[in-house]
Amino acid sequence: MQTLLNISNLCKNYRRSTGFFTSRQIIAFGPVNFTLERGKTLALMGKSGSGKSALIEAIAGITKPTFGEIYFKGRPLSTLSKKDRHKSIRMIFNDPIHSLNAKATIGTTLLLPLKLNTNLLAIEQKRQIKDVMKLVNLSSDYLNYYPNILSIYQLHQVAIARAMILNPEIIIADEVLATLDISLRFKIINLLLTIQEKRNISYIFISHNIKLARHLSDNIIVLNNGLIIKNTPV
Amino acid sequence: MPLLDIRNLSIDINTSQGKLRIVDKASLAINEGSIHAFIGESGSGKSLIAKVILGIHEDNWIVTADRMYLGTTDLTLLSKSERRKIMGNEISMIFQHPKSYLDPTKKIYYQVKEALTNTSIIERLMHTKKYNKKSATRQRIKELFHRVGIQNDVTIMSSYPHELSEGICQKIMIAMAIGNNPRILIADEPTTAMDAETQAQIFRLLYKLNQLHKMTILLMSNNFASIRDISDHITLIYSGQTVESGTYKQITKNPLHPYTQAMIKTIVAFDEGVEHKSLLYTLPGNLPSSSEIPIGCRLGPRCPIAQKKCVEDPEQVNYKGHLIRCHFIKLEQSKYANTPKYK
Amino acid sequence: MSINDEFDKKQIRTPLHYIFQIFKKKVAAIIAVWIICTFLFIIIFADFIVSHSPSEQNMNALLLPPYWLKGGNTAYLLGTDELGRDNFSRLIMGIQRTLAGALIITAVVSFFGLILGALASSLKNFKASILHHLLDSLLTIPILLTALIFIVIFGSSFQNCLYAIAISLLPQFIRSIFLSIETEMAKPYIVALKIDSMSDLQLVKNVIYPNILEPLVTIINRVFTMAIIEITTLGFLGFGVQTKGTELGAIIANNFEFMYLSPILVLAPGITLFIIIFSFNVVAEGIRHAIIEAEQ
Amino acid sequence: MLNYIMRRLGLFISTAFILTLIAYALHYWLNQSHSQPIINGYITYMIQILKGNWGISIIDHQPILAKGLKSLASTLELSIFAFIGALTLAIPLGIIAGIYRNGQIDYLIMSTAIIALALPVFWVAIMMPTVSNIFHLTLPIDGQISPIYEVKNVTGFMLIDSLFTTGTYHFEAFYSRVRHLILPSIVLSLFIFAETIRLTRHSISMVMKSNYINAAYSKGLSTVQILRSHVFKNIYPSIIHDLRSNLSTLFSFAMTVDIVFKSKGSGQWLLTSIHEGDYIVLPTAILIIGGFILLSSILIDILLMLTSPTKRITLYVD
Repeated sequence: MQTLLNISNLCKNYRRSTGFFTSRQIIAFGPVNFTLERGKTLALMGKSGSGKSALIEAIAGITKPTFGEIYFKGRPLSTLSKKDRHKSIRMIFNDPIHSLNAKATIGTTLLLPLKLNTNLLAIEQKRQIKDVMKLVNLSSDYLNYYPNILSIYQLHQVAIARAMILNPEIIIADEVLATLDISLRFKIINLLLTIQEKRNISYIFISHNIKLARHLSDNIIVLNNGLIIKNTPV
Repeated sequence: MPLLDIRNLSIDINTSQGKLRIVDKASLAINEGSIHAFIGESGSGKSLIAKVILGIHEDNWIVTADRMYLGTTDLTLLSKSERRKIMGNEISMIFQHPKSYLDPTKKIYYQVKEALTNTSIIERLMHTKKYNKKSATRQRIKELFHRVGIQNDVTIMSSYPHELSEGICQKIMIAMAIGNNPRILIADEPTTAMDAETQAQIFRLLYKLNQLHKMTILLMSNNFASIRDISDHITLIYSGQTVESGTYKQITKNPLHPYTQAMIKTIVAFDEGVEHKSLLYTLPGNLPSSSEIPIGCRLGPRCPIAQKKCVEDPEQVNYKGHLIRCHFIKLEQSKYANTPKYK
Repeated sequence: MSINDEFDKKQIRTPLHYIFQIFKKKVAAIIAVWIICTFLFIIIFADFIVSHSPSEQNMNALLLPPYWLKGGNTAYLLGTDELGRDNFSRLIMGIQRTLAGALIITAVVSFFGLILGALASSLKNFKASILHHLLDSLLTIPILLTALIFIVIFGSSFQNCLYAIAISLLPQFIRSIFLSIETEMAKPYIVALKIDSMSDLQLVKNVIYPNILEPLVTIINRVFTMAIIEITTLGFLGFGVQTKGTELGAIIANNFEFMYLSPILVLAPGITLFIIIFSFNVVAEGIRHAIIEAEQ
Repeated sequence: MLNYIMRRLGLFISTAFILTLIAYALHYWLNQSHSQPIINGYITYMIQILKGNWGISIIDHQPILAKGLKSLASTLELSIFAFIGALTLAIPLGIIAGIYRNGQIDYLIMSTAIIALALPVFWVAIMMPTVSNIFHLTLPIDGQISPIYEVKNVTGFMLIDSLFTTGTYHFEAFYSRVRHLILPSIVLSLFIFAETIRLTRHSISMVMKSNYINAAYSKGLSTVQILRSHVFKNIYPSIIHDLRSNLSTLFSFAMTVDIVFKSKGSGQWLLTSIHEGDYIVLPTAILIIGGFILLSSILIDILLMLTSPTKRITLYVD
């Protein structure tokens, strides 16, 4: 079993100005420590405002942590290039409609990460896009469509395809299932599970539903006020 | 006799692609003093039906119904403005995202006060004698807030909506809705986007209102699991067609329509614990979009027991108050037997 | 590039194509487009349209009324002014100068404004705050005052008027562009694209500008309107007048005193000006509505 | 709250500082003889400015500051008149257009607004006397006040100053001033009118779509009641905010109008100075006009913040 991600003493503070000259340190989360192994799933739980979102944003590279380090396969993430980082850790956003560029076709959206992060030939890019569409069970006819005519489930499929396109080793998902109908929710869970089995990747996701978290994950971490109060294997 | 009785309600919407039948012969009968759960996925037409009941639908909707009675009033005969009068007095509604239903620039006190226009005459006389009007209203709001479980009423009355959480806002909406003692309260997915604990609180509150004050509640939801246990009656709607309707017992113990069976199979199986990381049961396919609705039984393409006959519209069958809309119910097999079908 | 070669593309419409299809249905906007085309035609072929040189004076025909009135002459379609110059020819030449000037200003301001706006949005912290304070202070100075200052600095000529107006309109444009970029940047899909390793400048160029078409149309139309109003105002105030060429504002200023003798002298250029601004506004509104409808 | 006001004042000071830099740069460029290095020169310039020595006009040897302020007051009087006139008409029309969105009335009102926006200001200004003649209105077409009245300069605002002359002329001077203001303010109000209609209609139709308006309808309130108690409070911040950002454009137009009507406002002051080669007024004009617009924007910001609860919270957060 390989340890993919090792988070040690990770911490995030930010300043909020309280007066004209004064400001106050606010701790978003941390220090937190945990590890993630290949092919395993980690669920983050906690009340709103407990720092879950800030934590996964720091892991995904949207924000920089103030303190501590994330080790990816033993190497500190901060020494990795931006491209390598984005290639190995990808994120699925909670709102597929608003996280897709409405003016770009699905194909363009999927092509962009390949163009920006890899040196693949055009034929290889095409092949990879078709592979990933097959992986998420979406007909490649949809590549030429714009997001506005897709159904919610299809948009979720596209969002997952977009995360999988660079063959990452870790996927981070931010409350993907919160607002969905139960049957759609189950479909997406099935899709994620199938992908994990096929590609042996790891997930980190935020969940509000304890039952779902138990079903999906190997480890559940509960955060409160930015600190881990519980880290239990399922 | 049901309090709200709707039979064969159809809604057509005129669009650029022609007339689309969004809701097709939906029927709904709500008994006085009960909680009636109305379950369907988002996009199945629940909210449209609610809007039609309230009369706040758009002008380009064509609404036809065989029967649409609230008590003894025929709703179809009323004009829009008359319908508006009924709203608030006899039908109240609460929605999802309650915060957006509160004016951001006014304090809660004024907004609740506005909703309480029709204090009964006796009450008003009593209060005008004893107190001045303002404290009387305050007293009433306080009582209402306590009824919906809001503790720090004074602070909340003088707050603006953006200073409050969604859960509190929903409680305020409920307080406003029940303030005029409506005959029926319609709750349209009242807990979407709230965390589990707040959801439970809101449902408990609705249940309590029903139990203690005999409030009739029509509870609309996409989540069978969360409201199943507080409801007396359940109606399921799929893509604008009401597929099955019956008492709690009939639906949960003896589901007859394939859609209900699938729904129950999905949830109950998950509830009772499935193998870790195993695939979960769902119906194949997706809810059809409004432009590609199949003819006949709309579940047809996704139905596990579909046959040729399903391209015809099935008639609604009534079996001891258990309404099913499917060609292939095998009553003699089920007989309300003790063994539920999903096992 | 088409990723899926086997797929039949005929059913899919690009957003621009879709916007155009909606726009085509707007009658008022289409009429306005044709009016603008006519004016563009006038700009290009002005020298061939005019029957007289705009500075040619005919002492035998002073202050003639338009040809359809009594005493009018078909040689002078819109009559003559106090020096016997042909009004029609002067009007055409005036349209050419004014409109071409406004279009050039709009193009130049949009070009530099889009680049500078993109750069401004990628600035961080201290530099951004300096830029904003500079823009803030420039925005408090009315355009007319800025234009006057630049005319004093450059000297009074038509060309310098154009420079002055372009420079005075630029801060406004940058600020509006910047605000639109800012609101768009806050949307979730931008974060998603950043995770795809897109840089800020790439984002603005390839993603944000296509997504803020609607405010862009409004801003550019605003610049055009202000440009044409300022050009004619400065011309009217007597800056940038030249003996040979002519300009709508200057024509109005020249003929102002003779308004009671021959109203057409002031009416014609004024109404032309109005029609130009009005048609551009109508087209801009039409495009804006088409974009909004297309997005729904 | 205090924090916000302090921050706004900080913004005011830093922006005003940059404004003085611009004015000084222009001053430096206009003064061909440079006796001091730039920084020292700036300090000397600022000391003079703060002392109130803003220079003497080379035409009539009067202090520039006093003249500039007096002309600003005249333009302001005109603008306020135009504002009041335009807003009283435009806001109701905008509301009607917003409520009956996409109806016949809306179409009519919006066409009027677009036409009003497309009319070139100076042209309308010179056409105005003719138009008023057609309607047999005998309104004065130029100047600030009839020359037969002698009004002493007290506040700089002619309208107020003329009230001090009631001993001599009763209210005649005041009436004369009001009559002189009518035509120019009608011209100027066209722009404000069109802009306000557009803004009001936009915010009304946004607010009317919102859920809390639907909720208010379901409480059984009538449209008028809803307008009174829910709509106004929600739309006025955005309308005022947008009008605020148009202040400098508006001032441009006001200058044009007072040039055409020869009403001794800022525009005319600048134009005559430039024509006579008195360029030294330009840096002063930047400071006076720019400073005035800056100050009023900041005051409007603070006022808006004080009156609207939702704005307040968004400002707490950042």
